[in-house]
Amino acid sequence: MLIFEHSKRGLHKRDTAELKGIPANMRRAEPAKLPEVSELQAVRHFTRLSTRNFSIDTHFYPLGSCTMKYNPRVANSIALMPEFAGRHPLAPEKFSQGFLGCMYELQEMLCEVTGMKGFSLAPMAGAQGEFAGIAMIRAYHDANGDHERREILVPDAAHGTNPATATMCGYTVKEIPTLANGDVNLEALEAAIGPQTAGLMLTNPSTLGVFERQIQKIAKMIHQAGGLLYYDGANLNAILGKIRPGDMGFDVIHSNLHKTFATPHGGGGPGSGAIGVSARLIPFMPIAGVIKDEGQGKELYRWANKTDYPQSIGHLSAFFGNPGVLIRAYVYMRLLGRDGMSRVSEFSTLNANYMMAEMKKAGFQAAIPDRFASHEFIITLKKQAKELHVTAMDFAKRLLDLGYHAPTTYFPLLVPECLLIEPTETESKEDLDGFIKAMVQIQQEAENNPEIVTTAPHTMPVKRLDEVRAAKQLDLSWTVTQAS
Amino acid sequence: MLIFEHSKRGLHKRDTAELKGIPANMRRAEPAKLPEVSELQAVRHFTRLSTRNFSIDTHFYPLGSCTMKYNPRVANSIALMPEFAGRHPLAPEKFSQGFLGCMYELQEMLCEVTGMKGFSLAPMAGAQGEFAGIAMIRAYHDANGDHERREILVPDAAHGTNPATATMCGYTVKEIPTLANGDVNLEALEAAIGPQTAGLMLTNPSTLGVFERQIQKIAKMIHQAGGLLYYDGANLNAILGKIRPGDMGFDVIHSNLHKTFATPHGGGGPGSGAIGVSARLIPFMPIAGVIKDEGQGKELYRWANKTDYPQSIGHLSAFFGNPGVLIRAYVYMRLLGRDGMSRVSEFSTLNANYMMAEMKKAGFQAAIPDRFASHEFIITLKKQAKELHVTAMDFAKRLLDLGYHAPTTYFPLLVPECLLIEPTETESKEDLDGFIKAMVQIQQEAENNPEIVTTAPHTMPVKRLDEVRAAKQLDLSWTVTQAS
Amino acid sequence: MPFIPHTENEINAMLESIGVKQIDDLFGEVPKELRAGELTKIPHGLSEMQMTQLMTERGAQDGRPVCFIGAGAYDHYVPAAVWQITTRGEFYTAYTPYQAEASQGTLQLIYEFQSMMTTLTGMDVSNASVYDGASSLAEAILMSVRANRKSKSKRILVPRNVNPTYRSATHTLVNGQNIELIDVPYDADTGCINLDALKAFEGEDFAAVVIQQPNFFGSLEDVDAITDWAHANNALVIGIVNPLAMSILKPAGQWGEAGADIACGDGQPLGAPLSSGGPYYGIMTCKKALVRQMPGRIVGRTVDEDGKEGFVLTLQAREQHIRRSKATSNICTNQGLVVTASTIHMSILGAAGLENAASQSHLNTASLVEKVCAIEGVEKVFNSASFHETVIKLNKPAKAVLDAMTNENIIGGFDLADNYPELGDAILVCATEQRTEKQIDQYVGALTKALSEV
Amino acid sequence: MPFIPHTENEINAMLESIGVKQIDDLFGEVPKELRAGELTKIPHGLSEMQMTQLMTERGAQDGRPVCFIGAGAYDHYVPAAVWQITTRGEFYTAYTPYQAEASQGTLQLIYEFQSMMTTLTGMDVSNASVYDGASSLAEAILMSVRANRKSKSKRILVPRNVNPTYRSATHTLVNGQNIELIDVPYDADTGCINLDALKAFEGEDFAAVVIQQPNFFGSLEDVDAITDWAHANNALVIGIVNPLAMSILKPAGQWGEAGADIACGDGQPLGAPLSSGGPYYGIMTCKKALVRQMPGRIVGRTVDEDGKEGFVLTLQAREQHIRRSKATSNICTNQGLVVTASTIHMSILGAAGLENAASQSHLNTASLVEKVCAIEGVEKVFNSASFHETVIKLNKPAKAVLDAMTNENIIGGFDLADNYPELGDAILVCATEQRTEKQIDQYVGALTKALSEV
Ligand SMILES: Cc1ncc(COP(=O)(O)O)c(C=O)c1O
Ligand SMILES: Cc1ncc(COP(=O)(O)O)c(C=O)c1O
Repeated sequence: MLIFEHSKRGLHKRDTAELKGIPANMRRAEPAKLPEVSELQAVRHFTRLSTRNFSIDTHFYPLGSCTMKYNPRVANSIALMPEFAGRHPLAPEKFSQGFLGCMYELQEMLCEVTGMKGFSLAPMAGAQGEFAGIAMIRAYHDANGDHERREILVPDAAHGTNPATATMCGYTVKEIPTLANGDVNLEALEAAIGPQTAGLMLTNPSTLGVFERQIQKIAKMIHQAGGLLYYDGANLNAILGKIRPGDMGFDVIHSNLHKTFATPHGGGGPGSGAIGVSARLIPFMPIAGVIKDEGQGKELYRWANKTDYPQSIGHLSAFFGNPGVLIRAYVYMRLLGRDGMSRVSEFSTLNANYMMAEMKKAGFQAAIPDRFASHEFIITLKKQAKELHVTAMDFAKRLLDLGYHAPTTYFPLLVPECLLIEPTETESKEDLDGFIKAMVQIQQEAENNPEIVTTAPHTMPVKRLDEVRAAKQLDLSWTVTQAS
Repeated sequence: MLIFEHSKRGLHKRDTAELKGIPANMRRAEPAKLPEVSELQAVRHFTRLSTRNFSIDTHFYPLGSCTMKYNPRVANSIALMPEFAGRHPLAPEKFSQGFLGCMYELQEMLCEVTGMKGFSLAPMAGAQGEFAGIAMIRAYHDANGDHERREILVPDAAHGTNPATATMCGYTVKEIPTLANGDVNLEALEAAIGPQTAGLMLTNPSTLGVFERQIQKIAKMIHQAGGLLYYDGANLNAILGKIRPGDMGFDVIHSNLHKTFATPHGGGGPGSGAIGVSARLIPFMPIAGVIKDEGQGKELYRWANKTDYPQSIGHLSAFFGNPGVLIRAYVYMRLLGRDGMSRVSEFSTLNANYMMAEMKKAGFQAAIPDRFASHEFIITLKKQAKELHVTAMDFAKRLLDLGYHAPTTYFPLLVPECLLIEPTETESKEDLDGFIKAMVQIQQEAENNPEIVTTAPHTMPVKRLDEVRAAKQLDLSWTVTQAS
Repeated sequence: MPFIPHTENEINAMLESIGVKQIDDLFGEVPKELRAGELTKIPHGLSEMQMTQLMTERGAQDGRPVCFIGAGAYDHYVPAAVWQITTRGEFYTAYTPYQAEASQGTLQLIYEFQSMMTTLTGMDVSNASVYDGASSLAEAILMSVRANRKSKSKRILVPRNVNPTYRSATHTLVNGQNIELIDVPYDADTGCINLDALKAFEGEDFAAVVIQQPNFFGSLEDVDAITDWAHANNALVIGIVNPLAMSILKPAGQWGEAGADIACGDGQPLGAPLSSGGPYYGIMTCKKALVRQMPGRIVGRTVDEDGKEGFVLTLQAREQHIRRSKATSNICTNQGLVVTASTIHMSILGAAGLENAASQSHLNTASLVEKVCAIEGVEKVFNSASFHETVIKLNKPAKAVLDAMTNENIIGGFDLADNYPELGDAILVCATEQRTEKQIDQYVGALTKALSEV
Repeated sequence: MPFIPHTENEINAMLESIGVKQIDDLFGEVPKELRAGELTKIPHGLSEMQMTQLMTERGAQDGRPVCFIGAGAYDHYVPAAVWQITTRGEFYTAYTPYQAEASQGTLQLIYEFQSMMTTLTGMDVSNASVYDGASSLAEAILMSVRANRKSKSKRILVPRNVNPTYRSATHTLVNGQNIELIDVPYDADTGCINLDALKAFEGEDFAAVVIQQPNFFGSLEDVDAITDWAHANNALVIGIVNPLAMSILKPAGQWGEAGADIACGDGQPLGAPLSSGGPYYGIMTCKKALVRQMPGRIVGRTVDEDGKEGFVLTLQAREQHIRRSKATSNICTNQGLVVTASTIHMSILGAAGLENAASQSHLNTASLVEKVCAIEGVEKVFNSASFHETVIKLNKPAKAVLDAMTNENIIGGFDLADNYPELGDAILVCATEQRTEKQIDQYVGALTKALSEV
């Protein structure tokens, strides 16, 4: 039932103060048709709705490329402390030193752990980080009078946001094929590079779940051609504290703080796509970053402005990104501390490789069977699809019945019938084993009783939904049909 | 799965500081066998467990005599504000004026809405309020040298805590029968009263869901015999703001703040059984109450002590009752305000009478069909039990399947096969109608397909549980069988 | 390391299963020279208790000043239930609802959100949010360029009284696609756009005209006239609205003869704490005809195999994970959690609750302005109708006055000097429904004192 | 009236169904003269926003002083997850689990709680809580009188170093049943009970001996010797324990040859905020043989009709709703929510976490005591081993010194004058693991200053 269907016209009393000075023709003629319910009805409705979700707090959620790890509760309680939650973005510095100090330290820690020279917390998600990064690459070339570089190279394994971002920045996109072993096809890359090359966007480890071994060579090739290297940090969890994008030769990176640094995904967001840059890109950084002024024996933190970064690509948002997310990431990093960083990548890698090993033993086919996985790995079910007519999507839906959120399906696009599985370091062996057991059970069902798999899920609030109808007979909002 | 079954020995690192000065023979030899789990495992375990509960926030919960109404969320957030949650009970007055001011005002508001002359917030639940009240009655008689009064009268409809309390205070209990119309049998009462009578404990409206119309006569009878009148305020919701126990002639009352004033029941508690007294019992009040000292143009709040109430029955708890509950009740009362009080009793009464009317129309038999209900009413299913072999308990279990918490069953003891239904004022007509519809459905099932009712519930995490086994083969705690 | 649940025994068993000796072997493919050393600039880990102590200290350092700034972020009351439910694990720690059957909670909530946004703005459809108000404007502009069938222009008229950071962020975001933002001056007396200013642009080709209602100065635009003018000149109309104001002002869908084509803005006033500027969320609503040009996630209602109602992400062919370089936008992660809070907020308050908050804020600002304008040397700058935010002018340097007011624990307003030097010592003030009469009087006292001291 | 969900139309329909004209008719049976007038002493209702403002002000009035008192309530750190999960509606707003099938969450949790309490105290069985530490002592005493088969006495030996309000509350609670609490003096040097003091009682008949470990002064009793003495004299042993201390101290079930018979105490140190003294909860654990004498709810594990494991309230025949005047106690509502928090708290911390908190608190208090005893005129009172709480003596009036320390925002200790006048200007101090070195030094500074000024 929709909240609107609980609504009773006339329940809420209006207690509207006089709208002094607002002419009648600028006013609303009829009240908005928001629901009229009691507080209990609202609380009960949304509490019940919430239970119709899978989440980290309730389920193992091995969604590849999404790093669904535990979101520490203390980060939430700190972000919601009245001093932080109630702070106006334009509050004077006098009322901001505590908050800005945290942000400054966050920048510093991100520099250290990524090997970059400067960091901006402004981007509000990974895709906006990509935008900022590519916009800086463009600003850099423009500043060098290098206007002919109109192309961004993107491996075909890349996340959809990469090509979409390049387009948004006014670039054309050239896709680079990937080898069966997961590495970039260097010959194809060589052939694609030219004076038109503005840069390359790369995820490493790639979305195929393997480390790009030729990264140093690739970096050299791009740099020699005058291009810059962009690191899509969605997979930073795989290398955190062990390998630094800056050391690999990247010029600009984004880090999905909502993944690697454990801020909650909230059913869709918010995120933070903080970006780090090498020295040559510092002048182009977006506004705003936090600057520490020292003097008279006192430190003073303040937001950077246009004069600090005269060649800045400018603002990305109305204020300063998503500080509520940044506070959570800051808390997480301080809890982990120096030594905790590399434990993240170690244990996420251990978990992924253990799962891959066990699943291979159980007869599943890994997409790249002969290499170590990074923090995630791919299973391809093309055999099952062909022989048993049970697809990756069927496996995914059946997993829901067995109490596990499905891995990412059909991504990356180049592996047929794939499941991209990312357990993360915060999951226990017990849960990994449970998931593998569920997969084995589904395999047996697929062999003996395929219908139970192909018609799954059976235990969710709804069965498979008619997506075609959804797109054709658009029903995107409730409209009053009848007043009560 | 128990949290212990997720435990892995060796997971938690010990970081124990030296136990300077504690001799070895006083120390623990082996660590306590608490579970060793990660924070995520704990969060996930208890989040999942929580969803195996019905609650006000998820379900209509018409548990008679328990007043399961909406617990405003703001009361919780205020009680958990660091200034209140972090306040030490023994904090000096200087750091306590804000808190004590609230408590003082709470006492005053409770006096006003009940018509009593003094109020103590000390008792930690209804039963402790009863204890305090009966102890004060005893102290009063003792102070008058009236040592022969050794008996407390209790109507047979009373809640079990009433006779249990009287026993705890060293009294013997005499039960008074109730008439079929719900009123106390005055002749029996007359016969029971004597020089041995210390007092009478009464709930009004009674647990039968009707108002005791002869209350003034009863009060006179008891008082004339030298006894005192105790009001069990569990049903205060029925008369809040409209009728005051003090005006009915009661000498001492308790109010279940966790019922009438909407503090959460928390799966078992905590509560508050604040007690109000008439003037003659003030000297006997328990410690502690809050006193306002005025002087030098300044108000100063402080806890009362022994010298304020020299004849006090003494402390009831280590500190001052359950302030975290009291804050919530205070918030609730201030939100309702003067006019809101009587709306509580009006709408809880409206809801109960509407349900009773509709259920009677649907063919159900009310225990007291010819009178108005108070905020609750009783349905008796003795006909169904006899003719269809479907009991009140079967109806109750089947309701769970249909998404409604069962009403109170088999209480009060004098009505056979009864359901005591208390909807409270915060439930909407929509939910009342839904409940009635469910009852009608069950009635039809009982007629046509009784097994579905007698074997209910079918959709809960477990079916009916073996209570006999539970009591015979006691399994009251987990013990390590095997280390992992 | 409380977030890693492995015992030594388990680690060994896992390594054995993989067939390696130690975890480090798993990184064997990584060139040695790429291995990081110790991260000396990262402090050692803190316990949760130490972290809480540290942040309590940092918070105390900033205090809780009384805030009289709006300028795009408003200090409205949020009922306690909102965030208590929003932060339930099932909402808080779920991903984007890719597996619809296991995400009906979030999906239905978004559908309800979309419904609320459309009734509030008077538009036909809404998406599930973009990042914030500024990004919603940028996306709306990109959308208008794609959608306007009558004009191939990439030029957009953007009044100078539109929020200045919205304008600059939009510039950053659309600039790569050669879209040109053209300033429209505001009237010096009213702070609003008048038709004369627009007439200067007649005959030229524009994809869209932007209108902010109320505008950055808090003044109310003649939205009907501007909308009709834009449509007459083949431009689409993009309304930037304050969604709380929409509860009492004419909704964007009803502006002029045909209504705005796209309404965007920041959802912050509907349940998001100020939180130093975010997370908020960007509202995106439009006419039905434009839905396929809209970026971001959209939820649709449909049925399952048994014909039972359910909800799914729909029209995904617009999105980057399907369309890649041809997507309507690169947005992927949005501001879901704040949308959740906002939906609960609107459900608890209802239209009446929003109207009450809006009108009380308006009244409080009016009362503040009346009181401060009684002070010698303080005056209102514009004579137009306004909603809950107003520009006042001081006869002393604004920066110094605002500085002095901080000594009274008051944030006195937003200094307009950087963005509107032509206004002189002008500040933008706002008193939401949370400001008490006492606080307003404290403001008046603090301003009086500051003016006398500076 | 946001908590009443009725529209006018619905009210009318409902009245019509009942067959009355107005709501007031439903109160027709109530004698007119009993109808209340206007409740003029109750202020008019506030909005949630106003209420929040009011309580924010009241809270600010009390501030957040640095606390060095224990005396039965300890300022330990509680992980953020604890109350975020505890206040989930399903735990927070459920009733006592009468309908087992719809309450498996709470029932399983209580079973887990009982398991944790028994391992912590070393006892066989636990109930689901009574009100608080004081009431747990009273109930334990009543229980011992019912349970002691070797003695028919109603006399109980209660040392003077047992928490004084526990003693006085217990007196209140058991007094009606003619139970007599007999003082046992403590040793002036150690603050503890020594066997000599007990020997004076030999030959008399007692139902039980109470031992608090650590005792109210923080000193550690020779629990083995006292337990054995009690058992040799046919008395049961009731241990009052600090459950956090149980993580490092010998558990009550292992005291002496046979162990304590009943262990009680206050659960506050395990996850309950200080909250001005409550809600906390009373621990009740005992030997298996005594379980049918135990008051309060008990959860048992059993199976359902399909043989599936499940949990129910059991042994209800002890309780008042069944046994009425013959029940083991009148307790009905207990402290369920705090038990919930405590169970989550112990699960997150584990034994190691509790040990860490206990040992760090002990270390902090030791450090504090060492530093203050270096001040001229300050000395330790007792020479016994102690746990995390200690009595110190001042050479100036304690009350005045503590008053002066409040000026430095410090709560300096609990003044023992009212309860132990024989100790002179003695105060009981405690520095939990939450007290930082800096705060301890501030204490030392404040005490030094106060002593010099008073
Ligand atoms: C590899 C990769 N790159 C980029 C992104 C985009 O990040 P965001 O969703 O925060 O915009 C994602 C997130 O899904 C990703 O997995
Ligand atoms: C009529 C009646 N009296 C007394 C009580 C006892 O109150 P408490 O459970 O708070 O001890 C109750 C609660 O169940 C009750 O319903």
